[in-house]
Amino acid sequence: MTPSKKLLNYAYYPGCSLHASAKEYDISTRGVCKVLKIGLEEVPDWLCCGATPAHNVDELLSLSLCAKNLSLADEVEGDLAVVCAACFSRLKTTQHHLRHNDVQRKQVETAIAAPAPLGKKVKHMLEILAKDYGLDKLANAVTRPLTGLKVACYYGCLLTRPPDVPELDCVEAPTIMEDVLNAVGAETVSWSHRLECCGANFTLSRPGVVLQLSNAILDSAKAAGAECILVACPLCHGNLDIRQKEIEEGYNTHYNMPVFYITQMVGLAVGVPATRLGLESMMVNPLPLLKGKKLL
Amino acid sequence: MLLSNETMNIGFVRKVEALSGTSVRRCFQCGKCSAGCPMASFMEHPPNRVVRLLQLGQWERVLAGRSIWYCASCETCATRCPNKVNLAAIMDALRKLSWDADGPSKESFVQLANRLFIDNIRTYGRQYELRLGAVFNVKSGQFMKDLLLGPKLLSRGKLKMFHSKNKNVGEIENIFARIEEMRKKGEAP
Amino acid sequence: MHPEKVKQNFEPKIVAFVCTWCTYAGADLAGTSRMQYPANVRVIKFPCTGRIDPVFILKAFQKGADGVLVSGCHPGDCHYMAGNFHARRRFAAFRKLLEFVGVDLARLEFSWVSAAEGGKWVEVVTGLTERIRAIGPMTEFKELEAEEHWSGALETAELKEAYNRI
Amino acid sequence: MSRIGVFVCHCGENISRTVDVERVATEAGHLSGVAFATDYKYMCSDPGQNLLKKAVAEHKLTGIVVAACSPRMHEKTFRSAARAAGLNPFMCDMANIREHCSWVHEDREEATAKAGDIVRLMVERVKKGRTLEPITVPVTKRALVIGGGIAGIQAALDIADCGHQVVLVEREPSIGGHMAQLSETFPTLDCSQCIMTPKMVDVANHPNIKLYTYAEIESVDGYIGNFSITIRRKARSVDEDKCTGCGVCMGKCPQKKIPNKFDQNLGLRPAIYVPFPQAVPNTPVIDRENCIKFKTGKCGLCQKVCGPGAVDYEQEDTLIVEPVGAIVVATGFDLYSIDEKPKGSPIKGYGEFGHGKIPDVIDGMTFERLASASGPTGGKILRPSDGREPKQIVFIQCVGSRAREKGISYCSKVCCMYTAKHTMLYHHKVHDGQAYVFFMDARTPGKSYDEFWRRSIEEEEAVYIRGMVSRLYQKGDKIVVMGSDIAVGVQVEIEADMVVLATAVMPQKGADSLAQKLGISYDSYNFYSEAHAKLRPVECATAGIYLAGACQGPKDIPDTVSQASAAAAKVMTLFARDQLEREPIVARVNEKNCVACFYCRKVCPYGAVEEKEIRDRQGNLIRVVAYVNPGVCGGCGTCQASCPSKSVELDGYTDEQIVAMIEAL
Repeated sequence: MTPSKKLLNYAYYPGCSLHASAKEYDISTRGVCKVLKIGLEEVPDWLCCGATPAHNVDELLSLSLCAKNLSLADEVEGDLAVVCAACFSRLKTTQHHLRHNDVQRKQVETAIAAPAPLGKKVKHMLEILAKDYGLDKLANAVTRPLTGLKVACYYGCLLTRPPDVPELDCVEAPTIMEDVLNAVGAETVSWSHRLECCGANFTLSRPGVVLQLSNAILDSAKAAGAECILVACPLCHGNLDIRQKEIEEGYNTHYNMPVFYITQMVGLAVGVPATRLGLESMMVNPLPLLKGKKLL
Repeated sequence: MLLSNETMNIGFVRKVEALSGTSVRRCFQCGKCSAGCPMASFMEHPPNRVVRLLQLGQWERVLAGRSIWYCASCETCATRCPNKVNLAAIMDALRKLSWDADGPSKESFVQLANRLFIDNIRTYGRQYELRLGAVFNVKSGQFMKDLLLGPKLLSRGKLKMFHSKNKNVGEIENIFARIEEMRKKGEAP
Repeated sequence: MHPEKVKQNFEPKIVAFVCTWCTYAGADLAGTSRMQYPANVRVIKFPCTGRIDPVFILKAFQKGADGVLVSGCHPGDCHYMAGNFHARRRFAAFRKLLEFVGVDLARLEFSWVSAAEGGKWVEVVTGLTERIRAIGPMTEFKELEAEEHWSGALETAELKEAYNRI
Repeated sequence: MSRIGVFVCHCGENISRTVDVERVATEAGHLSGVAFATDYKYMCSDPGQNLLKKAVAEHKLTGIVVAACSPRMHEKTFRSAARAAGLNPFMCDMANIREHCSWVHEDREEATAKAGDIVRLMVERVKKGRTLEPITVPVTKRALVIGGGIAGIQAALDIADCGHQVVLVEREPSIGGHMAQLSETFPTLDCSQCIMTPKMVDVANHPNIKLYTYAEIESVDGYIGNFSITIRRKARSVDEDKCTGCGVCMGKCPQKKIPNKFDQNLGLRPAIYVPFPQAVPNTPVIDRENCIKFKTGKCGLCQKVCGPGAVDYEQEDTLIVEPVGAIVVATGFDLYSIDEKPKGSPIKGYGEFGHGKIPDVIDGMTFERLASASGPTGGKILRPSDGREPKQIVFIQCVGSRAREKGISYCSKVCCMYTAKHTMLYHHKVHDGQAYVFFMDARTPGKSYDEFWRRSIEEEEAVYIRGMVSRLYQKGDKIVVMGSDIAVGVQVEIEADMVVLATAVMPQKGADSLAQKLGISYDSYNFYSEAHAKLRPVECATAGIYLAGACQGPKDIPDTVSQASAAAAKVMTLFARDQLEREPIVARVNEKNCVACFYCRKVCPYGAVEEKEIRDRQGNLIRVVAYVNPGVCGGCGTCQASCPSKSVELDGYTDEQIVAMIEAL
């Protein structure tokens, strides 16, 4: 199907994780967009955004890598759709710096040997669903409402920060995830740790830190009565899902709390076939919960 | 701590301010950054004290510690600062200065992980998570770390055994090279 | 509908000596707020608690009061700067005297009620009334009353003679 | 025999809903002394008041009890009605049967009984009431201002501009006070003398201001509207009328090595001197302690060179009496010193800071003189010890202030801001120098104040260190400052070239003895007490005396000027009338009974009690009794309750009235 026939068309930047540890995020994103008739065309030859390690020690490198990606994205029609919260934050921050800091812009232009790419609007998938596609339309597209499913929406750090950059939602009290989930019929719980850090990329270097911080998040979600957690970031997912068993062992507790990507849950509701949601890739098996709620 | 024009290295602080694009002097030590920092309990100097030491030009104390490497870059501090001090950017600047100088640090694991991550980008264009993990374990001497996790991830297709390089890896190398060039000429920090 | 009021066997008579600036105004506030309290209290207004002579308290007990309340401005808030401090000092000494002559000190209450404390006025009056109900009527001084007459007159013959001697 | 009228109000249904008003009126009618009793729907309405007036005439009533709402609501209304009916207004009282009865009780029987009791008590009170007439006091429309600093100058100018005569008394040879000593002022950094000297000249030229410098208050008599002030003009040894201010005498004086107090003893002056070039009046004074002529009898050079012949060695102190109606006290402040204090003194010095013996440890005012363009160094920051420019300068806040152990627990309010200013002035003058400030917390609640403080850090690069200094000591030509940075949690040591102490603001020396002359109260530090901390902040409890500036508590210039103008406004309010009229609720002494123990004077918060001499026809003193000045009495009645011989009575609340009420219980 050629993109031009669809109502909404985007350049798509999956990011490294979506081709590996977060492949279910990629699969389900494509699945949802297919059903909702949202056109996605992958940015050709995209490269790593640099993520936290790059800006941690080399801001110019971080900006240049993102600028290169934005430049590559210019070859594809439409706004730039990003699903990973870290990539989203980096790409948006880069645009912000290039717009507001002439010295940095010139350095970046030298590094990528091209004019600073500022034309594209960078959008997170949540934004596309809630604003571009629209909550009402999304609600109408639901074929299997997620009735009775109690979800803790977890934003983590980077989806809304730094305050003046992502422009996604209110930095301290965002509701965009809840809005989307409510539109597809799920019940969202009110809980305390929705913006706390999960330990992020310390998963490689200092996993102990991750266990402690992620345990606090799981504990809070459980205490609020959630049956599963919803995330929009591969790193959060890695820490909460992949390391959940380790956390349970380390803290002598039991959660068995499936961690879904936003597109998996929306996909389930709008009728993406279960085989196209990557549910089998999840470390904490979601099938008993979904079957129990008669959602499968 | 002897304070004098000589012992207070304000020149270094200026560098940090230039790199981070934020004022260190502006901080009035309310402590809100440390109050909300998820990593504060792992640091020997909590975030507010890092800024305070900078205000006094005591950067060696900061770089010698592990605090800057235990920052998760979650940006909670910068988001909530009542005085618009971008502490997350200050942390980035401090790490860069320490990184460039191969500065003393009590935290080498994080630096190692960062280095491997960036090397991966330079070599492959995209992250190669299996290699990243494996090389980290070898280099950090933790051969058994996450040993049980690997096969599970592999079986779920979450780790790729083989990784293909980007087609434009030459262009990527050029970006790295141009940045190095600019630095040699003193045109970039 | 209000619940049927239980009639007590003994309804004490309570006299409140209050200052006009704080406690009298506080009692007014209780009224404008339509708070409810026992009807046993009779208020006698003074400019300041500093004006209240301890003799008035004795006199009140003699004349049938079963309980006495003295209430003025909070320390530091006196309209006349320091009247309530003088009162406090005076009554601290007076309590000892009352105890000596055999008055149950539970019959006497000192409190600070400001013009903004309608609720506190109600609490103080209700608390004292209930306490006196429990203690029962004051009989000791009523017998004395028959014997003593304090006229308050200043121009008696004895006094006149004394003046002339000065 | 009393003929009391009782009027019971229904207040619509507010009272009659729970109180049987008719029964209350009927029962009141049977009370002894009651000549007429009735009830009415709305007593406060015009028909209600007319009913009252008519009844006074018809029944020849001598007193009235209106049983209605709280007297705080309508006492004025009914007393006016009583006056209109030809009664003395103080023979009208209210029985509060609404707020104190109908609104707070539900049981009709109980409420009615209570209302009856309240009415009975008030009837007894009115029966024993006396007619009272309003008290009038004449007002002398001249004001005395004590102190010629910015507070006194502002108050004097405001009152004088309003057309009233002002007598301004200043202890020093020139007006100007501490503000004239300052270099620049926060938060605008405008030059203090530039804004101060025009005002000083205005004072000197104002036709309504009589200026006495080098003068002190000897004694104060009288009361509000009628004070009589005795002023001691100290011998200046120079005739102010003859002197032209040419200054030749000062140039010729052979004794030129006297430390100048105005320059915090940094500069030197001759024995015949004006404290600073802009002095008002520009008339020299001879410092007799240091003058060779006065010490040895020889010299006399100044007299010889004085063209107009103004120098007068024979001049003596003179006493002048000035009648005034109001007094503004504006005696200002003095600075705490870290010097050793006498044993047993509640205020202690700072041994740990060297007791003032380290020459380059100076106070904030000394720094002001160093920074002042007209100061002893011409505006250069130089060390008093060797005249070198300090490259490392340390400022220490809260020296004396907020140090209970040292005897002062209050915050001096101005130091945070002036220290921030000092760091700026220092940075402007010594570009390669570094300023450090040790502080506990920065208190900057004023318009543009916090921004100013932040500027000293963010732009002028002062290093602020939260934490106090433990010790200062000399090491070679440096001063070692041992402090700590509590934010980092480490000890800090600085080898400073100069240390500036933000020492506490204290009341002027002798503030207590002046207060005793004036009969005003003061706190344990000798700051003068205002009548009410919130609602009467510029008035003394003693009527007719007002406060301006730092004599009442530490204040900066804007606050001082505001308070001075407020005090002036209070004086003008007083002067707006020819006579003072006030409610006649005042105490009266029965002279025959008074045993002159003067316990009443001890407890009177207004200083209204005076001594009165009783003399026989030949004028021989028989005895002394207490006298309550009705112009001053506030009417609290504390004297009456305290009087051992029961010889003082508060009108409106006599023992007779109160006992009658208690008897009627």
